[in-house]
Amino acid sequence: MADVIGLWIQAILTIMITTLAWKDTPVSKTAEHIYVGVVTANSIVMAWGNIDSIGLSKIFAGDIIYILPVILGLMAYFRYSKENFWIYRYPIALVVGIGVGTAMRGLVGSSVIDQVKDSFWSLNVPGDIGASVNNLIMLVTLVSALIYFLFTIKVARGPIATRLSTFGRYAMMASFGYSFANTIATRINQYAGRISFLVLEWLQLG
Amino acid sequence: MGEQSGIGNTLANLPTWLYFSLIIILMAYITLNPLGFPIPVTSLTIDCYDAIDALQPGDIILMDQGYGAGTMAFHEPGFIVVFRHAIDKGAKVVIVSTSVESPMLLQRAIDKIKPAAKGYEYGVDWVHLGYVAGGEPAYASIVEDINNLFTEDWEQTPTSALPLMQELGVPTHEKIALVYIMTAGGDVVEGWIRQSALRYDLKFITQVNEMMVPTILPYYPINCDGILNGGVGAAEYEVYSGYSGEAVKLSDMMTMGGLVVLVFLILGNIGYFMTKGGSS
Amino acid sequence: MELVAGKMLDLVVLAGIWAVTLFLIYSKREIWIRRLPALDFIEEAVGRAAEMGRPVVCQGFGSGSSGMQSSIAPMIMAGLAVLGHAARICARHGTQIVATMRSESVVPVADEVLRTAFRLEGKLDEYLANREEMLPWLPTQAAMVALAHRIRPAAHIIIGAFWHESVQIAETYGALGAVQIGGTGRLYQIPFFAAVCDMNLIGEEIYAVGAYINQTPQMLSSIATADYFKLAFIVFILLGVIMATLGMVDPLVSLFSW
Amino acid sequence: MSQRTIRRQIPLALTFITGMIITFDWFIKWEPLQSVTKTILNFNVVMVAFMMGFAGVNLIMLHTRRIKRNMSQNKMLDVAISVMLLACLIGWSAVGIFMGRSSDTYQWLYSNFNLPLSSTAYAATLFYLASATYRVIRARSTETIILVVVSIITIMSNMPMFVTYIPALLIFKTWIANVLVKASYRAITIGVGLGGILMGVRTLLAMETGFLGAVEE
Repeated sequence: MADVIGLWIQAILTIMITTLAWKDTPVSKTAEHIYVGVVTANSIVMAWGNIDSIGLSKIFAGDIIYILPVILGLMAYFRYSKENFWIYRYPIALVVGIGVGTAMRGLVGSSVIDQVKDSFWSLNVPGDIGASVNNLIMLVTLVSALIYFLFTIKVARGPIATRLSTFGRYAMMASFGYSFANTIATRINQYAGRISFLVLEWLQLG
Repeated sequence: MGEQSGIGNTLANLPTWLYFSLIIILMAYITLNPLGFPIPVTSLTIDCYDAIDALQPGDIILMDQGYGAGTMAFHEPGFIVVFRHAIDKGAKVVIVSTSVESPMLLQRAIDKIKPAAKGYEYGVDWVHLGYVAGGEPAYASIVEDINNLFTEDWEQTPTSALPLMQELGVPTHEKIALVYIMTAGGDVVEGWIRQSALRYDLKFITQVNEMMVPTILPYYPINCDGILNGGVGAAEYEVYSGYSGEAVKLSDMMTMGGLVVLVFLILGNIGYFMTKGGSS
Repeated sequence: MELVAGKMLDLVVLAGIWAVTLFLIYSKREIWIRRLPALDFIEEAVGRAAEMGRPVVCQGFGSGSSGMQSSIAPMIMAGLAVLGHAARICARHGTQIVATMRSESVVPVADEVLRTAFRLEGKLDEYLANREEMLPWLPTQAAMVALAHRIRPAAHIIIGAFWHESVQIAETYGALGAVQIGGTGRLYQIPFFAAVCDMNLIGEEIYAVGAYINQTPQMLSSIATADYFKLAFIVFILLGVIMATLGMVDPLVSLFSW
Repeated sequence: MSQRTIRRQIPLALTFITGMIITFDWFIKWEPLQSVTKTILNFNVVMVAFMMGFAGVNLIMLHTRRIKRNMSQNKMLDVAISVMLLACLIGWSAVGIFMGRSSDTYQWLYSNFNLPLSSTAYAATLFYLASATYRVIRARSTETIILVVVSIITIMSNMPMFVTYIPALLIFKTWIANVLVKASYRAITIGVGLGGILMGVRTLLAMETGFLGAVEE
């Protein structure tokens, strides 16, 4: 019984929220508000799981130092206080510091050094003219797109550099075309999942 | 020119309800009557297949089952087919989640994979650790020392009671043979690439939304050994590995939906050129 | 205590970036930055709106709960710089400008930006009288779409940080015939802006536009530092390609694996 | 210590110190540094988990305000919708926390409410995207012509139907991905990477202080 009720709830909510694409009506508004409520609740439940298993249970197991993040986490709620707002700055300062440190240390290697290292393409691949031509195209594209993103260097505004950077922009537009087509594929796939639910599981036409 | 621009106007201003209904009706029709065209397999998918195929019995895969309900339609088939392949290779699987919705979606997928039927025992051959907050710093912590981070699994069994977790030990990255990330968030893949593939040279494959593939391509093949291109990639994997699944069905629906979008994109532009010709 | 092998060049580059940034900021030298064509386009679009007597909408600063207090703050600042620029032109022509914020934390900052813009044009009273109308806080997509249908803007400037909502917003304004200028630093949304906007700013360009308008030394120094390093990498790539073509790239590869 | 020190300078110093510890952990192998980093990284998980509660508090504040306003204007439908949102928020959280997230009740609630809503709300963007391809995307300049042509060919090459009859599509798709897209996105990646590092430098040097919130001291 619970399964059948569940199936109908699922189907009705799916249709209700789809109408959002057509027009903002009380029906779609209701669905949207339920959505916001339950999604937020779910993330609170998951967050509680982390506080419980990584914070509290370690304290009870004798790892007393984990009382620190719990206190800091509670301090974060001073964000809603007008007078003692500054207390919130301690936990957020730590979270920002940790996040920035973790990202910055890896960015140098992954986004910069390794990218450059992988770009030493040979323009003379023995016995494979196609590969050589492709490497040349990649080189021109990469360099011209990099030149396109130079903003404070006057040399990069010379006639050749300007032409290259225009080419760079065109190459990026072609890539965006590819990416845009892929976006359409993603969205259709997502909706296809819903349609196959409605047709196969709810209406059981298959 | 007047008549021409009239047609142009009509073409450019067909009602959207017609367009939307066409998409829905044709996709629903295709669900019941699949087209069944052969699916070509691209090299990105073959690289993912090879990475799994190279695993030895007893090797450990770290999986981030980081998809939410929004992208479940195509991430779940990908997860299922890779998991099945891993079981056949005898590899052990450690599952964590970096999206708040994903732990709730795991049971659905496990019901379809049925690891127990292949003699895969929970706790010994695979574990599910659930959601972990905190983003990139948390990934760094996982590959560094997973037992220091998690004290219990999703069902709240202490990790000390799970043999697979004991096997992982310190430092964790030395025991991991492959990292497989499923996600719809760009920062997630790049964060994992930096903390695992770049830092410890771990083998790394990922399944992302089709739209994210271009942003991951620069990392391939230096730090990323294979990319499953969303639903398209999952379907290719199913075809290439021979495990039948839902992604192939999805690919037919995508063809139909894509066809409608394509026709309307072209119609809209023809209409635009005809009216522009009329006005100038 | 020992250094990790294979990460030496990373350390050198990271230290170099710190050093160059600090030098540029504290030496207070003037930094030239080029004017991007998008700025001219914004002026044109706002001028067109003035001719047609229809408003300009400038929107999308922050999303949901993330605003000034998260890592997207620089994108929001860039968007606000453009808002200030557009608001001055609007004030001059007497065109109505509407700035909508998604994140509540951005509203006071945007208020300051608009106030300054109108004061510089000597029309502060006009702004204060219409403040409620010009700076609504619209947290939902539905509210932004409703706004578009109500005021039917002639120009729509959408620069900042966006998630998948950008699809809906840009589609609505584009279909209503507004000239659109879009830009974001979030990579996944750029292709979409490139497709639907009449002029788009790709990634870092939004910071460059912001720095050009505001001339803040920190931002200018950052952009200049990035430029120097990009130029150095272009040189290394060209060198590497020449050496690879001659079949002697190994020393360079081992430098980059140092 | 002055108020300014406690309220502003110490937090900024904490950001700098934690950022530096974690950065150096990448380059230096040193036992004490490693164990400090490990602990800090785990602290982060707990603190971020606490901060995920903000979304709930914000919703409660926003909707109690809305309920009051709409009550006075007699918009009962809007009041009902807000009340329902709060009921869902509190009900779901209570079930998840007290009965347990892996309990059957929570699993039932999740699969029948969260799952359809979450997946459809995301998927429904298809219609805006579709509408945009028809009504907004126009080949009006060289740039957009390139974009539209490439996307038409890529859409076709993503469909097995077209690839069966025109095998060249697949070659084109592979070529554009491995040559054009890879090279141009590499330029963007380098730029974004440098931008991210510089953003980090500015944050650690207390030049980006937006995260501290309110402007006044």
